[in-house]
Amino acid sequence: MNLISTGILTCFTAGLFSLIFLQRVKKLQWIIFFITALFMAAVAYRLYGSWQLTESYQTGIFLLTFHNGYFGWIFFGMTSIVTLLIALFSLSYNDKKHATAIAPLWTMLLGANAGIFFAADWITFIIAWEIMGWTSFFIIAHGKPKSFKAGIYYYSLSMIGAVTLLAAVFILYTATGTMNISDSIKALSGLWGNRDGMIYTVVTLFAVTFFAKAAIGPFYMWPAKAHAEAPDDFSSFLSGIMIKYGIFGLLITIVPLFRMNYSGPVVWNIPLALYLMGWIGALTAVSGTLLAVRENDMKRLMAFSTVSNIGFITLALSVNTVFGIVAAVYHTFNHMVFKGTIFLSMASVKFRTGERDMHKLGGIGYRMPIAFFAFLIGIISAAGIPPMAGFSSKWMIFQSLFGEKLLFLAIPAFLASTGAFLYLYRGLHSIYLGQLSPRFSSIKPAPPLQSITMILMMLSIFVVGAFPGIFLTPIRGAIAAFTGETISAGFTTISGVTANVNLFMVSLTFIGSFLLVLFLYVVGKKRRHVEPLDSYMSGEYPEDWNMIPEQYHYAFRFYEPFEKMINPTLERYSFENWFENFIYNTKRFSTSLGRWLYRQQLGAFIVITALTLIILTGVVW
Amino acid sequence: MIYWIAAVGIFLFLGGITVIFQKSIKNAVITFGIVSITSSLMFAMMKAYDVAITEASIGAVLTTALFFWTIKRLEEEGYNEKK
Amino acid sequence: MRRNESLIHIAAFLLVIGLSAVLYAVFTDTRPGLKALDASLKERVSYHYLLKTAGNPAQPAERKVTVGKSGYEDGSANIVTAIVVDYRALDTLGEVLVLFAASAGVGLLMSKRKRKIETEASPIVTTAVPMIMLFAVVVGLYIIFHGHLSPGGGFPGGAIIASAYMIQFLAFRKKFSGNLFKILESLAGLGILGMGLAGLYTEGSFLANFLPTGELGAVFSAAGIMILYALIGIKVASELSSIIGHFIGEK
Amino acid sequence: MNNALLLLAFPLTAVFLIPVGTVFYKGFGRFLSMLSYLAGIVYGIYLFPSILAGSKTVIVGNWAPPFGINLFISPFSLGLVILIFSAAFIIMVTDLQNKGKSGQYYLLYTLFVMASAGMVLTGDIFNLFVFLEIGGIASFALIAAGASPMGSAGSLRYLIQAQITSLSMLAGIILIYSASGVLNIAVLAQFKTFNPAFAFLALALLLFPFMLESKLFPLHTWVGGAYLGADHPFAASMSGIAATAAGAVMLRIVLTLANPQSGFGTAGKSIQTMLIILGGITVLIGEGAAFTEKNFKKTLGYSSAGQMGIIAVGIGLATKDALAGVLFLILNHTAAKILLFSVAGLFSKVSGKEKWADMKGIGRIYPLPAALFAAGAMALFGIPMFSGFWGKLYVLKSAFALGGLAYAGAGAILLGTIFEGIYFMKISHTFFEKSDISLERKHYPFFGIPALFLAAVLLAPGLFPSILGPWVQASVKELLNPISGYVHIILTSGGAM
Repeated sequence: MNLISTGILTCFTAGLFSLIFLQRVKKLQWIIFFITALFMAAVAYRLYGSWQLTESYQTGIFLLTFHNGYFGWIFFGMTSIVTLLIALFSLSYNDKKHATAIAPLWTMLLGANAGIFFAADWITFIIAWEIMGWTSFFIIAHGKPKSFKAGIYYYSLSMIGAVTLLAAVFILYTATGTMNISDSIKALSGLWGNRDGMIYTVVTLFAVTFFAKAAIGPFYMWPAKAHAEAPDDFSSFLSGIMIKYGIFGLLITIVPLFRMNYSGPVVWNIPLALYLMGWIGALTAVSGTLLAVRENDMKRLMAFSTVSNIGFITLALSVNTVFGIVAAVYHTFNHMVFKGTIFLSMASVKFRTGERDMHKLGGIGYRMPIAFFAFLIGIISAAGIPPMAGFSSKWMIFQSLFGEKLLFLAIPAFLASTGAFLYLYRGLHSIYLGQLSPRFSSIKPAPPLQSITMILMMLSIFVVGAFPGIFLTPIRGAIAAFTGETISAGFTTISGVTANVNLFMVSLTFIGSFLLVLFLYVVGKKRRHVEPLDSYMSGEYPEDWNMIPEQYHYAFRFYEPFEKMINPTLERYSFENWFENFIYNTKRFSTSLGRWLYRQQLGAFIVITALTLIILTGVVW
Repeated sequence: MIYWIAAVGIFLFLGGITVIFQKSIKNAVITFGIVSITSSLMFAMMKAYDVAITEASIGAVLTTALFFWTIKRLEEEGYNEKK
Repeated sequence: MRRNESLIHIAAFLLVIGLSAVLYAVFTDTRPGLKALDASLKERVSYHYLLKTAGNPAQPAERKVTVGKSGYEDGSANIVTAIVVDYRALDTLGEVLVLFAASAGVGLLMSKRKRKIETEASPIVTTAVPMIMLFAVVVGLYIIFHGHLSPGGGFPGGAIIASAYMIQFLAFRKKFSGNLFKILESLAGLGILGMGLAGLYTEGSFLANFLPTGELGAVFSAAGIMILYALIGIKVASELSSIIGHFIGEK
Repeated sequence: MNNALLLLAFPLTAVFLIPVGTVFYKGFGRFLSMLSYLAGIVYGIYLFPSILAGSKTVIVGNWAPPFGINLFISPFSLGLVILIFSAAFIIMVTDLQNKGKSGQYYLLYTLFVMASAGMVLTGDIFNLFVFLEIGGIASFALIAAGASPMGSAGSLRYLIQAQITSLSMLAGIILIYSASGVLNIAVLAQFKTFNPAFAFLALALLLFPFMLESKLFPLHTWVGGAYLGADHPFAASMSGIAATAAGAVMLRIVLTLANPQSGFGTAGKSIQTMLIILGGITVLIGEGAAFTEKNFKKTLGYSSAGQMGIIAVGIGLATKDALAGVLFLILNHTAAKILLFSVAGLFSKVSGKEKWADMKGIGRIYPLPAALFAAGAMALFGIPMFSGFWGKLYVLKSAFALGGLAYAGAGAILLGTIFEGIYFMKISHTFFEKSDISLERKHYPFFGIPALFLAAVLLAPGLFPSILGPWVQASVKELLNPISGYVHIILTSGGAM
């Protein structure tokens, strides 16, 4: 049975069906989406173990091949579980008031998702990649002018990525003569020492594609726009899953390429190009953190947090050891879960309040406890604090850096990791703690389905935190199939370079201390509640000073001194400005080109002169 | 004969240039008609009699007349070449 | 135009230099191979046309020759007509269509309107015009029907008839009836097409000359060519007249 | 009476009957022209299987090739003629909702279609010129007849430039005749060697009008004005039919005359280089100009220039893969552009606006046309599942395999694709944007059915590229081996088919 292609086809058919026939019944579209997600999860379950499964289709031009690879399956399995949970959430999120028409496209996107992970040849990969690009563009833009701006920004980068991917694939194909992904990379690595220039070209092109998708390095800007403006439930898919396609791409192209037959320059035992990538990752992590700290919009904040985490993952990939790769993949999955949880929790808050700016919120935790706990667990995991899952993967990343003695790279990583506390706490405090705004004093808790989703997500973070083997066992198997080596890790323990850690014990310790603090809090004295805007104003009205009362909210410019410190630097070295200038200049050039061409009188002369020149060149040459 | 042809050819060339540099459109059209009838002569001298007949009837008569009607219609529409 | 005048002059100057350079380069290129003017007279297709041996001797055409020396084409005495209406008849059909398109384009674009300026023609004109007209029509018909013998044919003859019509129109200001010309054009066009299809039906090739050729040089020879040229003449005359009518406008 | 010349005779009959018929019944022109296209399609399809088995030559006037004119019916030319007739038919169907066009419009339109088909079929360079002139004259009138007041300005500009290039073609024909004494492509292709400089001059002069039709740099400056002026159906025809025919002629000239095995082969390399360079520049300029353009028709026109640039690069590469890609792209471009122009025409009609930016939210009232627009746009810039993807893939594959200058061409194509993707997505999304537009929803059955058919045409080869396989393979084989195929058939089969 052709399980993979059946799954993919089901997604597309279901998507098209609901796009065409179910325009009027939005609810049914979401139900179909959920069922498809469920089906894909079932497919993932059925595919486990059959690692030799290959399905190919002759289109008459190229052979389209799907292969159930180890890594592909792990990514697919993870994404389909998280997708299923998000789909469950969406089911209740898209009620009459919040409905968007994105369900059919999202259903198709699930097919592209499977296609990317199961593609065994480049053409299949490109097809899935392009479909992923345009469906996600329409989802992000979803008919709102502001979202559209973010969407077109995203899609521009996506197009650049798609185009470099095409170029890379064809250069690769010309050099190696095969379209099979793993074969072509293997064949390319055989050319180290002979055609280094060509290989570096391919690597650069791949890097642009996957960096653009994963928001690494110069492409750090798009998540802040796209994640923020996308539909709230989709933001969590975008941040949790879609951004990982870039990581997956790096994992199947650049990383193996530098592991096989590499004979070029080396820095600290790492190939020079990977070392550079490591620095790009580290700087991405730092800048993501710094940018997140400045944000007042909760979705933008978390988008920058995603950028920072992706920077970590890139850093780990660039270490070029098995331990590093495992750490990267592990952190990828952890990030998928905790960032999904955080975004779902924020979506829940926005579902009830309709606000995204943090200074307008506050104290929501008293009204929406489950969302609060989901966010709390999520950020604990994100900050890398035990006993949550994020701790173990961050620990592994640092271990992998120490193992190769990459202290210079570890310093920015530490900086970013510590800085994460700043913005994560800001998010928690501004949204869920502090005083409850009178506007939201009567909001209801999250609807049951949303609550259930968040509870499931929380549980998984807990469980993985205590038993990392749930993730690590399949990853170890995959890495063994991938590189021939593996790392030593048990079900609850991980053996690093400098230390071993039993995460179950760590978890127990932390839960114990948490319970202790909780006991003290409950026993201790209660605090008095103050209204948030009940501030001392010396008889002045803020309006007289062109201010709004909200500017006196404690969450407004939470870290103002810090912002003042980092703003000049960030504004000077901003790739965003660079991109915008570039686009502005392109448009100007294009407009002037059009004007120039439209000059009535000169047309004939331009034509004759140009023709003469062409002939002259051709004839004389 | 070749000298006659050359002479007529030079006349044609000069006439063509005159057409381009005429300031008034009507004058240009008249000059064009003259060039046309001369080229008809040229064709006849080169023993292409049928082309000569065609050129005389279409190039010299019909085209010139059509040009004038066009100018007339333009003037009826308010076009004035002095402007 | 004024604004860019100097620029245009410079461009034109450069253009002349460029074209001269091209011609110089092409004509002085010493690399081997044929160049412009390299085909000697005997190599040209027109040589075979002139000798009327257009059935390639190495590979004779399938056409039957009814009169004259065997192996030679014996249609019209006028070689140009033979080329225009026989050897390259499809091109001629195309040229007719170009004129047809021009006439239809004029009809499409020239809105019907009344003439604003009216002046009566003088008696001299009104008296002379019918005579000139008659003369012109006769000349036109002669040119059309002697197309296969002497220089001329459908195109010039039709143009002359059209100019006769034009003179008449100028002098008498008759009402312009577009439909008559339309129908004439169509019928002539259909006739040409019918001739082509008849050739296709009888000889197996579109526009093939299927009628007897008669004796070379006789007035009634090359029947197919005569008919085609007559049709072309009608068509050209009516098309040009209709263009003129559109330009002059309605009364 | 199995003669492929009937393909041209059907529209000709219509052309000659229309003036008579219109006198009696006003809608006769539309009806008859559509009937003639339909007859052409049916007859073409009827001929197709036998032609696929072996190409044939058709002799006009019973004169063998060097003396008379011949048409060449091959899978390539017949396929494109069927494509041209189908395009014309579909454009007419989508235009059925617009009443009140005069008989002359349809007459000229049918002449234009006939000339395009003739250009593809003919085997004689002077005959090619004649067909070009017919098409050109018809185009001037049809552009000027557009509803827009800019029509005459655009038409004038097109007229001047087209006349310059057609004069250049005439000069090229004269040069070739003076050097060789023949005008037949097949005879010229196996002629003695020509001097390289002369060969380049002659071929370039021959190619210029077709470069103009396909909007290649520097002959694209008429695009804005002409597209602005023409009405939507004719704008669609300019990029769907004229560009297709021009592409076919360029393929024929570059691959048959300028083939390394033939007499003009001495200039073959430089002609191909010229096409790659000009095509690459065209992609950049066309897509760049479309990027900021707000007028709907002009945007689509500039995008058409970009697409033809890709096709020109493909022709310049002249490999098996590149040519297959070119064929895919020609089909894709024709179908997609007709679809896009028909949507544009519908939206301008219902909203009364000319700029796409003013059509916010119209897709929420007309979801099917807007969705089809998105599909057509994605087919144009090469999203998988549409035939444009395979075309672009083929051309790129070949370009990267060749290396050298071809890299520059590939780079231009890729860069152009980025621009194209961005502005087409912008337009597609604009239709679905939330806005306070309020239009009464009317039903246009004559829009929906052909548009859906076009979408199917775009989708079918995208999903199953093998359905085009036999045609593409036969055409590429024919184009790449002109001496053993094209020339051999024409020079040996002598008589009528």
